[in-house]
Amino acid sequence: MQQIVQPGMQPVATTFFFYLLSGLTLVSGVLVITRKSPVHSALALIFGLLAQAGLYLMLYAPFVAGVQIILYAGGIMVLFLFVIMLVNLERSQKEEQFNRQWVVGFLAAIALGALFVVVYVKGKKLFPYHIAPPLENNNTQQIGLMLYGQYMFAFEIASLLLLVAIIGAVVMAKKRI
Amino acid sequence: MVDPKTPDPKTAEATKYLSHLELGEPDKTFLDSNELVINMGPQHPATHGVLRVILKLDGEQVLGTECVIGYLHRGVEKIAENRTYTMFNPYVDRMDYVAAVSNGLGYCEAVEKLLNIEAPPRAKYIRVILTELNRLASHQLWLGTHALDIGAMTPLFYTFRDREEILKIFEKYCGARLTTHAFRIGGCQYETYEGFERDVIKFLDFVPPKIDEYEELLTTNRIWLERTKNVGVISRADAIALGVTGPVLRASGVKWDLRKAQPYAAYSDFDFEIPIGTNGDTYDRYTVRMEEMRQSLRIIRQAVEKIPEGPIMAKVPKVIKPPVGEIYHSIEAPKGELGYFIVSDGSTQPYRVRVRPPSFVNLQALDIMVRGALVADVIAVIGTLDIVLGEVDR
Amino acid sequence: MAPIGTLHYLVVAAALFILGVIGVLTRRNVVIILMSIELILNAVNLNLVAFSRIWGLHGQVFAIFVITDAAAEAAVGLGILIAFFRNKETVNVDEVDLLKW
Amino acid sequence: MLDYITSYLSSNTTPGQAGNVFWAFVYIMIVFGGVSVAVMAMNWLERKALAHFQIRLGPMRVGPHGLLQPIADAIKLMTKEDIIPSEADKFVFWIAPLIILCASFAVYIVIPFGPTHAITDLNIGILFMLGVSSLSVLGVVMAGWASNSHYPLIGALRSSAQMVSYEVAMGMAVVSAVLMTSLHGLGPYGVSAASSGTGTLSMIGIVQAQQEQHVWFLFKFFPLGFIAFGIFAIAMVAETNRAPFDLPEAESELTAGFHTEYSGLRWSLFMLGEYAAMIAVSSIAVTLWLGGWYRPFPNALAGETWDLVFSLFPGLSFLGLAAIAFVGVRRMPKHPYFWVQTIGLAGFGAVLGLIGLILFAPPVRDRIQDIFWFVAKVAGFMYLYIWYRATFPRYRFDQLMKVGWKVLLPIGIGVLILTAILGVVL
Repeated sequence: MQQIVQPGMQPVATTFFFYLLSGLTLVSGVLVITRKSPVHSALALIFGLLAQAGLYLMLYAPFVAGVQIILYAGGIMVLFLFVIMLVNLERSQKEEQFNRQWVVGFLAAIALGALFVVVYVKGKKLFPYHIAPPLENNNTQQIGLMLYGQYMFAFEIASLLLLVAIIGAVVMAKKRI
Repeated sequence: MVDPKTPDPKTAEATKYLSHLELGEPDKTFLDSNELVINMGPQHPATHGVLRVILKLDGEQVLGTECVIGYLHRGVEKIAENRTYTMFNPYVDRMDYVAAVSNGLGYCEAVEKLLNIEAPPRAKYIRVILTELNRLASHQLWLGTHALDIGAMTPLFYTFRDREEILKIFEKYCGARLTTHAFRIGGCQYETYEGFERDVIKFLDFVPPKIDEYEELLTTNRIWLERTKNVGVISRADAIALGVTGPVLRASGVKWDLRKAQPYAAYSDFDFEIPIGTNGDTYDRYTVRMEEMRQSLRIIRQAVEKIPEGPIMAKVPKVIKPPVGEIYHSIEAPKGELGYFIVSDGSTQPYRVRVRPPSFVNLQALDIMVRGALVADVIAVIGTLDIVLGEVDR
Repeated sequence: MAPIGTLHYLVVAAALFILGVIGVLTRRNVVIILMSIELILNAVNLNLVAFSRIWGLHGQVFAIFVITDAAAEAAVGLGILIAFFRNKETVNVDEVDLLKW
Repeated sequence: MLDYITSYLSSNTTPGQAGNVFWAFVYIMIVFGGVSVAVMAMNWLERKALAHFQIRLGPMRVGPHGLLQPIADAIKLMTKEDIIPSEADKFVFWIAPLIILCASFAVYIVIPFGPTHAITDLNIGILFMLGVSSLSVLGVVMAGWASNSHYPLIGALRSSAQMVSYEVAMGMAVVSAVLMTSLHGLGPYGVSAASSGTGTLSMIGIVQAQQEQHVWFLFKFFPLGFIAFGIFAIAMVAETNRAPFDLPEAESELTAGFHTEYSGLRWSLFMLGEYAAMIAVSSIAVTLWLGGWYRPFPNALAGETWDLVFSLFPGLSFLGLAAIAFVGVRRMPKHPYFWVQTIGLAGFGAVLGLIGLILFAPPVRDRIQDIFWFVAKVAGFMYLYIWYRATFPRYRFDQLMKVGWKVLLPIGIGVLILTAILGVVL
């Protein structure tokens, strides 16, 4: 059996896909916050998350992309949909969708955006264009080594956090314990 | 009984009776799902006809059921009042159409009792053979559909294959397969055909391995056990109180079989066991029926071996005019006690016929059996009650 | 078109972040607010992963922690939502004014 | 352009890795066309096999032995009226079957039918597969919700809970297999052949690890690999909503579960997605535990002669099928009414035989045998699916959950821990 050499995956039509995926991400983001029906919002969010997984792939972060799909799209969003189905939302769909302070909120967010713009314009040279991409082939192994080496403690804390979240969710959602 | 809180005295009494089932407080919101009321049927693949069960669900859990019946009501009892005794005989076949022979037997014997005549012994033996064959056919159909409800497709085809042999014998005997109209008041119309005994014996040798085959697929299957053990439990006391009869009653541990208790036809001549269960759950009802199939085979074999020669029809007047009076006669149909209450006003037509159908009475037990169980159990329990809607609605 | 560099991703992330903030600040439906928070977290993730191209894999590891966090947040948040809905039969955030459940 | 196209032919990687869009596109077309044909074949085979389990004949009228039945069904479903309930959420109703379809087809991107016969080989292959196949839950949930009806809603709630729960057990089993790629312990059938210290998530890498370690992971650390495989084999049936775990579409309880309100083409998309998903998860099982595309005993029975013997299998199996078809031709009734059917069956047999003969040609023989062994192993699983359906009753929902969380998951975690310990100790 000949050993197969695995060169790093070659990106194809990077520019096109970047604009396509980021466009999808942003459009779905807009849909998330504007749709009346939470299910439509959730659907938009799912598409956004998948597009974002594509962006991660373009950033040579396949493991994060995989985790994004399996955890976010396959796990968290199912949870969301599950709750939406359980909670009868018909009434809330007939009500006013935006709260009274929506102008203020919108302006504040825009101001924050302006701040970002200023920061990016000022600090543009901090972000060089061409960086040698990290070797994609052992990305997963490296992340694994870091998770269980350098970030061991944080990893354990995260598992503890999840445990707390499980207990918290059960306590909150259960009728009678 | 969708809302147990209604202060209707009848309901209150029923609730008191069912209080040991610990019905939870109905909750308020959709989340706690007291609003989830599901119409199971009348068009539903698993309600064995046009039964409509209104289920009140908390998620998957059943809070209460209400059976809505009557979709197959044809006024059989009312028709009887406008027909002569002889003319009404075929109608009874249409009640429990999978056990038509038993229906006919019950009716004929009731009228015979009213007329105070008795069928000759050979007729009685033929009746026993055909009725027991029909019991077997009915149980086979029950097993197939019950297993199909629980998700096992294959037994259905096996049981239909074997039921076909029984129907062939019926067809050869009287020309009809399903609604046979096999018996007449006073005996049987047809003498057994040439080779009847041979066919029956052949069938008796053919079917026991097939029954083993069904059991092989189901009896020790883990999933089958989990689906049927402790599902739809009805206690001995509840079963008696609700008037449940047949295998459902016997599975709860009551040794009550009219063939032994009040022998009719020629049943006192035969040696057979009455299988009973202990827990009254779906699995016990399954085992009881499986054993009943074997016992039926035993009865048939004895009957075929001992069948006497002689006439098959008693002396019955041309125009049947029973004396004024009333009669209740019941037999052990495959599904339970099938009783006919006939009031005669001395004319050629019955004044009133009332049928006590086993399915109708057994169906009452559905609510008590499925409270607190899951949706899937409702299906299993409807299957295990072995109801035929033609008989429930009449 | 210019080759795609880190800055492009940062701009996308910033826009996503703003969208999330707008959602949180203006919507009344708790479910959608929770989804907007997911948007914000995702924007952060995108930033982290984009930075990891410059400064090594730490950003990606951090992104995984953020996803873990998002899962925990969604679980507890939706749990609270269910408890809240059970009491008040609404998912309107303006009506969350009782400090108990 | 021509260079671009031909340059790939000499390479020994997948088109995705070679970065060759043209060949990637060709492979995608081949794989998706092949899967669609496989789904149709599976449809026919399921009906025939199920029928013979149940002493019936199955489809017999459309074409000889019902061979054209799937096509007739497809035409029927496509021309059927497409009903959308008036109260349904139309957009979500419309998109739900597409989600399921996309989710189950996207998985095929990383399935390795051979060392180079995959669309691409992702570094995160198995993670990608699990993730994408878990997306079909979304489609189920949305279909149930959008129908705005009780039975679909209950079906959707059931299936979302079911699929999410079994994913956990499935993940545990998969992780223990992935762990084995890096652990080169001395299994009863294996010898230590360590080449690298780290494992891999890549599908091709996993298969190659089995070859390097001279053992299918099914038999590695016996019985650990076996148990992990068993967990996966159970969980994958639950994951694809097939009997005995077909509660979401339990016919006798919920009429048809989440797709009760669907009809026509949309409904057929659900079915297509379901069967594609069945093939996909079976492919995962084959890749992880049964040595992927490798023929049986690639190391124990190595050498020219054995290679030749095993490479004859594809052609022989097709010739066998052709022989069966010709036996069928001989047994056809000799009545004039049947001559169309007889000729059709003979033609079908002839085509099979021709394919078989082509498969004997040395260049084809060498290329095709990887795919053949892979497909043969997957076909075994497909048969198991039919067998389960014919044999088992259906689980109840709480029992299903109990099996998932209280039986499969603890065993899975136990197997994972033991695998890790054994791998380090040995």
